[in-house]
Amino acid sequence: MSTDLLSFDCRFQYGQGFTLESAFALPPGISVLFGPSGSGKSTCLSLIAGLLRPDAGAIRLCDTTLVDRGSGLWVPPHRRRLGMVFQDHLLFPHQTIRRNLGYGMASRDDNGTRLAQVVEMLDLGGLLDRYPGQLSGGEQRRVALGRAMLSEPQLLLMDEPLTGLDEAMRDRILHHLHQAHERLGVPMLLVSHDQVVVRRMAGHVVVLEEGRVVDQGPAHETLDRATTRTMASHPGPINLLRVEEVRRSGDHHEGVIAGQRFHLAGPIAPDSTTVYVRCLPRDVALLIGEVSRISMRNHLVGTIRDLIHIPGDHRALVAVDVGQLIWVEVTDSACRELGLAIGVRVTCLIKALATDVVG
Amino acid sequence: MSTDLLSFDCRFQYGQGFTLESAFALPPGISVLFGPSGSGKSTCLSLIAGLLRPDAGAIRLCDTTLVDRGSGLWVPPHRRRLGMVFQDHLLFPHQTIRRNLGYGMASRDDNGTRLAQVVEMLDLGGLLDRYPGQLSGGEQRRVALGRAMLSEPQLLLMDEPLTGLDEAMRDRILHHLHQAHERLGVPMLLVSHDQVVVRRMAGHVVVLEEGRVVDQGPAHETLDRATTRTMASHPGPINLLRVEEVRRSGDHHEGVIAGQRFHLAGPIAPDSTTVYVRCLPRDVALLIGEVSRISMRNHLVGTIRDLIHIPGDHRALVAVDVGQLIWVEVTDSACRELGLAIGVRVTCLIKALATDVVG
Amino acid sequence: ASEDPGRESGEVLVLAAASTQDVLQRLADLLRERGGPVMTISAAGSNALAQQILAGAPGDIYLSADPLWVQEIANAGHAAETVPLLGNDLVLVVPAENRADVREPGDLLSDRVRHVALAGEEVPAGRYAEQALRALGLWDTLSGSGRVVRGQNVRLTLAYVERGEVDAGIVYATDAAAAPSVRVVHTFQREDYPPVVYPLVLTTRGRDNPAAAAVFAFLQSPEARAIFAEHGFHPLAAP
Amino acid sequence: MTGWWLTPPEWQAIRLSLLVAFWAVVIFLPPATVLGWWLARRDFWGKTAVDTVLNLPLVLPPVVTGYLLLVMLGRQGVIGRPLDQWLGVEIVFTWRAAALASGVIAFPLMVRAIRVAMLGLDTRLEQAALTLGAHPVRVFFTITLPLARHGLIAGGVLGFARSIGEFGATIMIAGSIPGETRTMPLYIFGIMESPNGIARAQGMVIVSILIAAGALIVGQVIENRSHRQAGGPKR
Amino acid sequence: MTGWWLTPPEWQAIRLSLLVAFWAVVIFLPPATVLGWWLARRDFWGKTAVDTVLNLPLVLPPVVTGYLLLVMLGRQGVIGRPLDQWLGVEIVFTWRAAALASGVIAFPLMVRAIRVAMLGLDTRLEQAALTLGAHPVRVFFTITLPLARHGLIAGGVLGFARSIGEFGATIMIAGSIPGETRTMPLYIFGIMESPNGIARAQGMVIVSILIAAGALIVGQVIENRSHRQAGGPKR
Ligand SMILES: Nc1ncnc2c1ncn2[C@@H]1O[C@H](COP(=O)(O)OP(=O)(O)OP(=O)(O)O)[C@@H](O)[C@H]1O
Ligand SMILES: Nc1ncnc2c1ncn2[C@@H]1O[C@H](COP(=O)(O)OP(=O)(O)OP(=O)(O)O)[C@@H](O)[C@H]1O
Ligand SMILES: [Mg+2]
Ligand SMILES: [Mg+2]
Repeated sequence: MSTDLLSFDCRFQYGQGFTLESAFALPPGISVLFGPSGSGKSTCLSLIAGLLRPDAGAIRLCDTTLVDRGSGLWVPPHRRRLGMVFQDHLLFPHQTIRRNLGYGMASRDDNGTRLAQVVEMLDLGGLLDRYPGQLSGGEQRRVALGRAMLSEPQLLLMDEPLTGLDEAMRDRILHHLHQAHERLGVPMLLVSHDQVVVRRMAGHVVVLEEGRVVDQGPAHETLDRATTRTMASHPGPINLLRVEEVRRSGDHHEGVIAGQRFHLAGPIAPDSTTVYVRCLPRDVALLIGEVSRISMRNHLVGTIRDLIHIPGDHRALVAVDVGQLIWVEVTDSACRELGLAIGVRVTCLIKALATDVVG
Repeated sequence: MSTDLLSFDCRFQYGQGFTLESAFALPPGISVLFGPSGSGKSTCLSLIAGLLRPDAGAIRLCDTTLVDRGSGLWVPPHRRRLGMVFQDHLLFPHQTIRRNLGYGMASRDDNGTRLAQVVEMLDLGGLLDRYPGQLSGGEQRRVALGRAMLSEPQLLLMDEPLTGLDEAMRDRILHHLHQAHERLGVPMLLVSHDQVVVRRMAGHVVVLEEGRVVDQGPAHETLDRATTRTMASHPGPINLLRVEEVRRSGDHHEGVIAGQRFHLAGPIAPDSTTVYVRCLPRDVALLIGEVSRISMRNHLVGTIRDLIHIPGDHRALVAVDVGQLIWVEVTDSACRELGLAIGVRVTCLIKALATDVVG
Repeated sequence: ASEDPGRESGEVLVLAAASTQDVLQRLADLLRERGGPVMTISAAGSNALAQQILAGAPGDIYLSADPLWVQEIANAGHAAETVPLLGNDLVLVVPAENRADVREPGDLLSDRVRHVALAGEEVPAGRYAEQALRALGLWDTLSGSGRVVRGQNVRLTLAYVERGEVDAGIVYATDAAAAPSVRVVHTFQREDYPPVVYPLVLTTRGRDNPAAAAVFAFLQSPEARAIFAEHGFHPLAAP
Repeated sequence: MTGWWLTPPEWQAIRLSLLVAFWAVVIFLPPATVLGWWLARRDFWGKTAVDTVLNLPLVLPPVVTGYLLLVMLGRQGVIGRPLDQWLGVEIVFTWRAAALASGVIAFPLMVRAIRVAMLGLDTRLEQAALTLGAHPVRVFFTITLPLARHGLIAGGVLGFARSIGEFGATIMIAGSIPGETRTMPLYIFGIMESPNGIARAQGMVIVSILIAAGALIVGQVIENRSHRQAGGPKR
Repeated sequence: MTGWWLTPPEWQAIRLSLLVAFWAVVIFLPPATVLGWWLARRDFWGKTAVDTVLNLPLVLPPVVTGYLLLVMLGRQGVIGRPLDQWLGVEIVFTWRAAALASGVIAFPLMVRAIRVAMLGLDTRLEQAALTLGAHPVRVFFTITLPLARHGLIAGGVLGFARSIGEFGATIMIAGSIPGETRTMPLYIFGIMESPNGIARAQGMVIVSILIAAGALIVGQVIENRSHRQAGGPKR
């Protein structure tokens, strides 16, 4: 208990509506709240930051109790020393970017160098004397991030801090956040939907669904399980394959997917040379070794990149990289018999008729 | 000219600041504005929607001139029949979600079925009688999307319509947008930073940088070139590899990357079984065929997934899939001599000392 | 509500100086009991009433506390007939407890007196009070002492005295009589200031209203004069 | 407290005050809304002049405002003369004149309240409505006004309260005619002239206070109802 | 226009009016700000009562308000008597009384303007400031007040203008003492009692208008300066 960075165990209800009822503990380091839209992630952050008061339960940060409805203890938000990046930024519209950034900064221990570092890291150089209304969406998000970081929090809460940023910027900031974490040891709790971000950043992941913690643990395992869960409850992924160099060949069309021949069925606009083809995972079969004579016309060879057993369903979803990623649904027994595993080379067999040319 | 859906050729300056000076033409279908944060994407959409007035130039939609500073022509925004999804939603806070969704709907041709379809598609069922202030960030974004779609626009402008949504929801909406496009033929222009979204959605991509069009064309080629450009101007990608099953082995540690052995250098916390290792692309070498005796201790076998020639730089970035993706920087000549190409199996050689254990 | 209450048949709109409101109301009640014309009284400051007449507002009869304004409307051709109807006395009043011990005008200069209230310079009561004090040789010293407070009208002046905010005030005898909590300590000699006159005017609009003529006559009748006198006014001799 | 059981003339004054204040608000709030919006949004040459004229009833003593109204609306006035000659309508000394005077006096207060609300409003929401194909007029009524509702409510409440208390301009242009124009303040003024007036005015003062409380409660109720929509901590 | 060259008493009245209005705003705007914030944010038992009391000067004829002030602050009053007896301070019939009367009359206007602005404000910005470790008092001064600046400006301008025009309560509690309490409205009202008063008052009426225009321009300038910050079409 005492080694946890944060222990959270709260119930909170919006009026008569959504109820959050979750308990989790975060180890020191970087953690991620993960879960579908509307699952209560922002609500969690608000509770931790003290912007909402739980109906029951308690939140502890290190050795400090932030709120405990049992004993009536309550630390007001401004004494919690938590930096928060809001989903919608909430920059102060009447202050310049410089003043926004400096708002939470304890002025005593700073002679501009920390501000300069953050400005450099977030590439905000030319914007300091503008007002938030004069920034682009991504610029606003970066300012919000910088403002929270400069407040020297004991814990940095970030609600989707990197969405709306281009990949280069995202990578750069991720890198810097990592550095900041290593150098200054600032623990972070972030909300993100982006698996790249999560897998790269997080040590610990908490998965929320409909206000409840459905899973938590080390990042990779937890995310793999999460993907599985989503797929179990969801119609599942739909393959969308890009077929290039399409040309007529006798009574049908054919093209190329990542260097491999692909047969198309159905009408195709005469001047298209690139089309998209949609097929369902269950319409794809897998084969190991040489292709035998078979009625399935399309054979795409690739490597298994991912393999997800769907619990209680005796199914598995296999991601095969044939140059493009193809999801294949197989039974658990087929999976065992064929010895499917990540890295195994397989051939995907797709019936041309089962595909659907998109355009 | 007349086959273009939209032709855009404008100059616009914010006060004394940022200047947009761009010209592009969009074919019918789905197009994407792509570019780093602050490059002028939202500004473009505002100009098309008539929320900003260009300083010079003209915008034409199909056969209609929306604005032409030369002739003084100006169609006010409410007559442009463009649906816009704003980066920050801009839902009407005083109206229920139902009324928000219905705001732009021409009441005559609707008896609730279209509303019902959109509600179903965006999974907004339980939210109709709430107010925007009572929704989560992702829910707000979906309402904004639905509101624009229901206004039956001639062109749907969407500023990052899918950020902040979980992957399942994103895929589902992408699918529906595609369908909407096919069924109703609504052309779309969207802003996105998400290559997945762009590659899946777009027929045409316009790349903006600092207010100028630096590239445009069919989606895939353009995006590949864009990635290249970013990499040329940017420090480039940094490899972050996940090493599992770490254990001590004599004087050093070793672990496993996607089934292949990996040697680690440097201090490692005693109880870590999984660590991350960072290395720069230029510190990785490629080998084809058998591994000869060599001082580089780490050999990871994989397939080339991507190969990007950086123009004017005699360098190429190669993406090798060894179970995880590794970026490798090689010279153009090495690239030619080794015959590197997408799909070729190679071995990545990494000096243990060149790596950097992250945690 | 009619467009023009003053000219409804049998109705007479009397524009009355505020200080005559009560007595006129009594006369109006009397008239109504007898089945005579209905008098509607609109009370305000004499200046406001005159402005209304000048602007062409309906109004059959004007009982003014200020002859200057009557002159003004006569000059503008709005007066059909004018008679000086009432007179009044100026009195020196003190609060009930009279802590400054003011007994006669000369005491106004004593050190015990902090404030003396007079009506405004431009209203008759103020003008006349000033002249009365001047006649007694008190004005220059008093006005130089900074202890003069001007209430706008007589009523406000009286309110200061009633509340004990001032140590003395000069008002009309009629007003003083209506304020039970003040004490009249001195009545100024009528020779010391111009006569206080309340002229009664039949306006040009009233001339066309037969009922107005009847009311105009009634207000000058001996019966009316007796009632005016009961309220402390001096009915003036008919010209 | 002698006047607790109100006399018929007192009831008359109360009824009249309510009538006058009601119409002052009903007639003047719509133009105040448009003007408040205009002043908040547009910058034009002569804006200060418009603003000054509109605020005159606030800076000038009400009697002066009343006098100016009287001069304009009297039978000899620029507006009064044609009204009288062509339509046979006389405004002076009617309750309509009282409503007009109250409205004019309260007008700058209404405009200001609405202007403040309009200035605090996010104009991008209006832009969003435009992109949805709504005509600017529809945008004004469905987006701008509801979002500026605090200002409208405040304008209404302020205007009503100010009208209930209006004295100086009213007595000038409407006189003090029992049952027609003698509103509560005029009534109070009247009885304060007579013996024991202060004491006799107490009943009316209390009624004024009750009416004010009523108006404020109504405003608060409307505000609360519309406020509930803002919901929890999110926008 | 006889009075274009202003006479010394007129200059005195102008100076006094400016002094009185200035102090009325300076003294009453801060409590109006706090009260406006409080009424906008808090819901508490008795809120309507507070609101009613504070709005009384609006609903009651100013003379009545003045009379009530006189009763409280006069030599015999509950507040005035101890002040007079223990401190030897006399308020009634001084320019301070005029400032007080003007302030009290203008107070509900200031509170309303500020309240409207506070209601239009996004409270989540204050929450954001709290999470940055700012004490609630700092949040109030650095976030709440600047964001409600339209209301503060409007409150100041309204209060100043209303004070410049205030007559009824001032004459009641401050009397009309040349050089001490005879402000412009009192001066104007006074000379309007005489038949040639209108002509003589013209100069002062014009000065009133100029002062109003000046106050409005100052308000507009402050507003424009702060408005520029809002920037282009984005928030
Ligand atoms: N109102 C404004 N005044 C001055 N500059 C502005 C204003 N709005 C935007 N800018 C600047 O114009 C540039 C382009 O802004 P725009 O919003 O179009 O970018 P964007 O491409 O949409 O970026 P993002 O992906 O971050 O949303 C930015 O550098 C921004 O700082
Ligand atoms: N003020 C409110 N009143 C009522 N319900 C609310 C309120 N705020 C949020 N909710 C509901 O609570 C649930 C959780 O909201 P929350 O903002 O925590 O979701 P989230 O996980 O952050 O989602 P997203 O990824 O879309 O931002 C949602 O279903 C939302 O509709
Ligand atoms: Mg959220
Ligand atoms: Mg943008």
